[in-house]
Amino acid sequence: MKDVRVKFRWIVSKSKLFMILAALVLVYGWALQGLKINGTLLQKSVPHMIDFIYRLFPPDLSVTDVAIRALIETVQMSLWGTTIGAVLSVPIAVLSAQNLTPDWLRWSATLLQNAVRTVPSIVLGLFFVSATGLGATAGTLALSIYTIGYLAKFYQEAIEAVDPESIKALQVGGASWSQVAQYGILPQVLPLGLGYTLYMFEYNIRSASVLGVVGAGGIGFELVNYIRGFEYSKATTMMLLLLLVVTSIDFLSSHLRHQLEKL
Amino acid sequence: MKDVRVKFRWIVSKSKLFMILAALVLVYGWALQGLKINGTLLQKSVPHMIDFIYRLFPPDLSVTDVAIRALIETVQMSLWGTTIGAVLSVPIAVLSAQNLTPDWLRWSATLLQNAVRTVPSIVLGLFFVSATGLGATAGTLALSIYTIGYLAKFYQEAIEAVDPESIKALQVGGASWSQVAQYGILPQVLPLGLGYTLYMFEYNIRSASVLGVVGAGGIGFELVNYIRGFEYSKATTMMLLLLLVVTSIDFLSSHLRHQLEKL
Amino acid sequence: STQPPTSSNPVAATQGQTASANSLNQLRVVFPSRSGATEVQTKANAIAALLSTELKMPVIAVIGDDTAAVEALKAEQAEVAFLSSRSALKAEQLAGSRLYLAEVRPDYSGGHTYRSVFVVRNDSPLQSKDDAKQNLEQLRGKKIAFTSPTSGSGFIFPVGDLVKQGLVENRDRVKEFFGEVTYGNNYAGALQAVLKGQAEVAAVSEYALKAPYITPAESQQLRILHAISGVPAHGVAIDDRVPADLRGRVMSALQKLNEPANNALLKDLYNSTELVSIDHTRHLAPMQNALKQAGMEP
Amino acid sequence: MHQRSQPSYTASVHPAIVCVDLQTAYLPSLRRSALQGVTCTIQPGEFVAVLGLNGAGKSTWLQSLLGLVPIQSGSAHVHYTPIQAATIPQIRREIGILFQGGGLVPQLTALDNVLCGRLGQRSSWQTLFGFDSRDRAQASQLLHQFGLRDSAHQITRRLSGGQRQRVAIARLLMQSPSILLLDEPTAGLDVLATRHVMELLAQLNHQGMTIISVLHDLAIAQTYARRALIFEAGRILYDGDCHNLAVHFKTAEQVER
Amino acid sequence: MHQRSQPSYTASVHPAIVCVDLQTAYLPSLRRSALQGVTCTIQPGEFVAVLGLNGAGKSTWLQSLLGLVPIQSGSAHVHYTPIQAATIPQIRREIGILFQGGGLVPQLTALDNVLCGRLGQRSSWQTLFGFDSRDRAQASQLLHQFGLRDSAHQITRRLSGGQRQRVAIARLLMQSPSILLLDEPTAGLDVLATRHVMELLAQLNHQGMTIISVLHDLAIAQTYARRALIFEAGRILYDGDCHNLAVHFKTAEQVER
Ligand SMILES: Nc1ncnc2c1ncn2[C@@H]1O[C@H](COP(=O)(O)OP(=O)(O)OP(=O)(O)O)[C@@H](O)[C@H]1O
Ligand SMILES: Nc1ncnc2c1ncn2[C@@H]1O[C@H](COP(=O)(O)OP(=O)(O)OP(=O)(O)O)[C@@H](O)[C@H]1O
Ligand SMILES: [Mg+2]
Ligand SMILES: [Mg+2]
Repeated sequence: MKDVRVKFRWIVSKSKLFMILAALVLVYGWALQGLKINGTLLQKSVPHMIDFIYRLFPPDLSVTDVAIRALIETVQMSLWGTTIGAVLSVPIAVLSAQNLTPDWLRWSATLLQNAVRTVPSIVLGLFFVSATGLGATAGTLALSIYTIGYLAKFYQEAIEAVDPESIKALQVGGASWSQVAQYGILPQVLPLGLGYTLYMFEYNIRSASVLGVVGAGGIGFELVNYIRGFEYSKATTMMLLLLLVVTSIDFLSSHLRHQLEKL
Repeated sequence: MKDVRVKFRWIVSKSKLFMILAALVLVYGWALQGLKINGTLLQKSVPHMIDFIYRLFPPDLSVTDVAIRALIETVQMSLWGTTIGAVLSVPIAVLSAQNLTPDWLRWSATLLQNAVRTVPSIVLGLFFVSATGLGATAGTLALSIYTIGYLAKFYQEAIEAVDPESIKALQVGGASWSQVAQYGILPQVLPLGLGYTLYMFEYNIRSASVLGVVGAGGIGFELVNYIRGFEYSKATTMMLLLLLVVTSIDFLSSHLRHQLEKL
Repeated sequence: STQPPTSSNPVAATQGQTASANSLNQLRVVFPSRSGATEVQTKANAIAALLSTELKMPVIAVIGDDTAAVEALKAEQAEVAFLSSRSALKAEQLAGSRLYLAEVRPDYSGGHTYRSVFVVRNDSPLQSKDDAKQNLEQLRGKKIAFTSPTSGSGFIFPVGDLVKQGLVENRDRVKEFFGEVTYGNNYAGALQAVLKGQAEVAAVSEYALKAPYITPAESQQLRILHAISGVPAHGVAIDDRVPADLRGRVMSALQKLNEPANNALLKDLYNSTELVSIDHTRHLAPMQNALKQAGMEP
Repeated sequence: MHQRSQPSYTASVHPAIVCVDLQTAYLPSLRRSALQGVTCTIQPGEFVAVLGLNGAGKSTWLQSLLGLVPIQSGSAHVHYTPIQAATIPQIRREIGILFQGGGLVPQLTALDNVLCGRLGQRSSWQTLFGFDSRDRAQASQLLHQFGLRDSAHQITRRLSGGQRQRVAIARLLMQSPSILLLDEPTAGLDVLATRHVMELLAQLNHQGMTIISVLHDLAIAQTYARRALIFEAGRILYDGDCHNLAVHFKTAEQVER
Repeated sequence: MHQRSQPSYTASVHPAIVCVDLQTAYLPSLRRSALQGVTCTIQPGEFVAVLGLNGAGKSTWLQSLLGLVPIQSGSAHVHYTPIQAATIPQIRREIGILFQGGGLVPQLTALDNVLCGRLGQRSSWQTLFGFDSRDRAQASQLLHQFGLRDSAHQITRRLSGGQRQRVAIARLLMQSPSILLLDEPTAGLDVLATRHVMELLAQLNHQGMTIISVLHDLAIAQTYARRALIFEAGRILYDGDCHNLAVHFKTAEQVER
């Protein structure tokens, strides 16, 4: 009797697995035929690919000063944009977190998040141009809203990963909602949240699409323009500088989090 | 004696805090003067901002079928691009994780990650255009590399957040490196990793910058072009459709993770 | 929007009056970051400096893309803008700005107008026919590479022509006529697609058939299948908040760029050699017409 | 030894806890509910040991008294207040619970964790910039009593298992509740600490606090508690004094196997 | 009862473990090292109880024997193999350890967690698609012995504290090591399970396995172990037989306070 039941459950679970697999194959197949991939083309294009990379080198170091000036500009915008965005993201993330907020409120916060993510950077840029005109101010504001689309989501993930036992203990001890957030969640979320924020800072430094629209310049924008202007070796200089920045921020981030955890 | 020491430590920690605060104020101030913000401007521009939003409505529903066709195209590219990217991200993430990989190897994996993140989407796009020509194939390949820049980082974060006790227990039990990954890390990382992957799928569906470069079209590209062509109300239709997609994927993601955790 | 061009919306109109009443104490000129233009800010600053000395007032150069330039004019955040003809029409409609100068380039066949061309490989089976309709009819089911959906010569005019010949309903239905539609992202991209055999035909502007877009050797492999003339060149738009006298001074200051001493500034920036004064309505009429045919707003 | 700020809880005339046929939701994995009919009355000032095999439902019962596990049928009252969604905040102010495992915030210091016990009595504004010096002094003193003075500024994650358990108990005492629920308070504690904690509980009980503690060690239960509840598969198998617990437990074992 | 696949460990003639003046790194928070000079020799087949107050360094000592805590000075040998970076993989094959807290993978089922004990004996290829049926049968049988048959397919996170502890012990036994280190194996276990686990350990010891277990309950230590080590502030205060442990412990307490 028991064995039959176990066997039956086994069959059900296996056939469910099979159906999921079959569905996956179908979906991927459907997507593949939509791509109309031409296999033969790939082979004879290897020289083209090599040539493309070849044309990126050597970097034209004469534009190093342009690159550094553009970088400083972007760092300034990114610093403020990321900070404002991060501050605005916190309440949205808290209101979207499954382990903190009742469902009805959560849905509206999630919808807000999705809406922000849906608006493309060009629309954000244009909106702030109509507010403050072309330039760094519009760029900073557009970055800060753009940032919300990411950080609210990431903060939410971090909050949802918090140890539920410790939260339960505080709640049962009569702590208010904001006290639980301050004393229970913040210390646990801080290292991961800091990592995400620095990641976003770095992302915003690289971002060309937001800043390019509003003419706020910056290193990403110059980089894209060099590529568009067929000046590949100048673009390579920009990329090398960016790699340096990305790596430093990455290093800083892991160092800071290490410090936080050792505290 | 003891009290003096405690007091001293208190003073040191306070003055350290003060110095950090002062440094922060300086850095933000420096960034602010670089932005050259004009405060008075913002007030009288409210009507312009309202007008901008006003011009987005009502959505021009006549292009719904165009939007849906563009969406399907992008879903196909995003499905393959995200999948390939996710598969390639796993080893890079594992090799970058602090709790798994010795330092010397970790640095090279992290550098690879940073390099991929540094290359802007336009360069990726042009590279794959030189490989496979304009169109969906180049778009898919460019997406998959672009995806690595994100997912490798996010997977790495998830891996680093795994309960160290359980990993230690397996290691001490003599499990090999890959066995620890399969039996210790994968089950713990799966829900978060799935969430990130679906997030990236959604991001790729929205992405205009990668696909636009290679002429692969897609909904993000159409959207940006409607904006560039001043056809705001058509763009709004696209955004509404995108909001629907983003929300569905978000919903699917949280549902799937719930299932996984209940398993 | 069905509003008549010059009076955009009431808010902008009233604000325009108050602003012009206050008389302008600075001039903000938008230089859009056109494809191929690098270090725009530096070059634009040089032009702004020239204008400032000519006009004896502060002139600020700001960068942004074409759409943003129009939004800035509309939001009274800019007074002058270098614009493409498409954007110039929109700027008139939204902000009441009008195009007063057009850019001339030596490789424009019509001076301040140029041709939009359909290009095929030399060995293509497609042959030029005398009748425009027959000529375009052969493209049914073919793979085409347009430049970008916002390009005048690389999309709007070609599509307008296709609509005029009754082959295509409007710009959103182009895909139903062709076998496959891709966008090269710029002239070079579209031409490369034809050169590499990934597309059978490309729609670009006439001057794209030489360096820096393609090499002379590549140019040898291509021929023009069909051409549409009269694509209006880009130009300089000035907002209606700028009083007529100041506008006149701005125009003559800008035309100082035509002088040999300053000409390099202009050429460096957008590759054009001269700014000629034109009539807004007449210059942009072909674009207006093509847009209407393509089914794009206004 | 431990200064109580609200010594009013002895005055209550209602039973501290009354459960009538308490049942929780069906669990497919168990093929029964975790609690399937718990009935008992606990008077204020009692010291009750809750015994039973692993999985008998002891933790579930304690949690259900705080509204952490939904009640399927039956009823439970705390000081004559029924346990319902609306009354849970009020009930939580009267009951303190020590979770199995402690439920500490691993990134906070021992002192901060103990201070968190005060959150319920302070408004969000009062604690926005930390706790006042009276609270801090009291928390320090509690840690001192538990032999943790030197570890007060250590991150909790760094403490040894037994140290963590003592921090959790100290936090609980900061709440000054009138009913204390403890889930295996001596797990991981050394002999000395065990005796210390149990004597502390006895003293609090002597001052009138109602104490209900899950224990696994029968000897300890017999020494400190006056009444024992033996759980078995979600029901109370024995409810009575603490004499001959081993005998009663034997019958529980027989039922089980 | 438990089929051993490698019964060769009785043949060893070397001492199982030798520590000479073992010291770990200085901890600023303690203002001393966690271990400050541990010297002892344990012969194969011994059953040693490790006792001591919380924070005495018991867990640290066990972990140092597996290379989990770096050794600052002094030396430690397992079967005459010195503990060094190069020899750690070999040593880990001979020693099994039960961590305080268990160290289970919370998202895996009880059965899968137990099977993870076999990973060390199977190559990565062999376990890529799961375990073979012999391993699965043996794991099921272990769970059955521990009264967890019905919970075998439950996610470990869902189990009660005592059930989890038993899963962790079952996983340890799947490793079939020749030396077993256990950190509070009976924490959170009920009377029955405690007796069950201790008798199992006694039986394994009887078959020749070396067993070193941290315990807090002196009575249990006296019943099952033949030798006791009492730790105090990172040193061994008493090393001898298990008679009169309470007396020896008293002296430890006096040293402490
Ligand atoms: N969320 C849950 N989902 C499924 N089963 C659960 C859940 N919570 C508890 N159980 C089951 O309910 C039963 C009672 O659990 P409970 O934790 O109350 O036992 P306990 O008496 O405290 O045991 P222990 O002494 O081991 O702590 C156990 O069999 C447990 O597996
Ligand atoms: N990573 C660490 N950082 C700082 N201190 C530590 C660390 N690990 C252990 N300690 C300290 O070392 C001392 C010994 O810890 P250990 O865990 O060995 O004690 P124990 O004897 O096992 O205690 P218990 O019975 O409570 O488990 C404790 O005071 C602990 O706070
Ligand atoms: Mg329990
Ligand atoms: Mg320990």
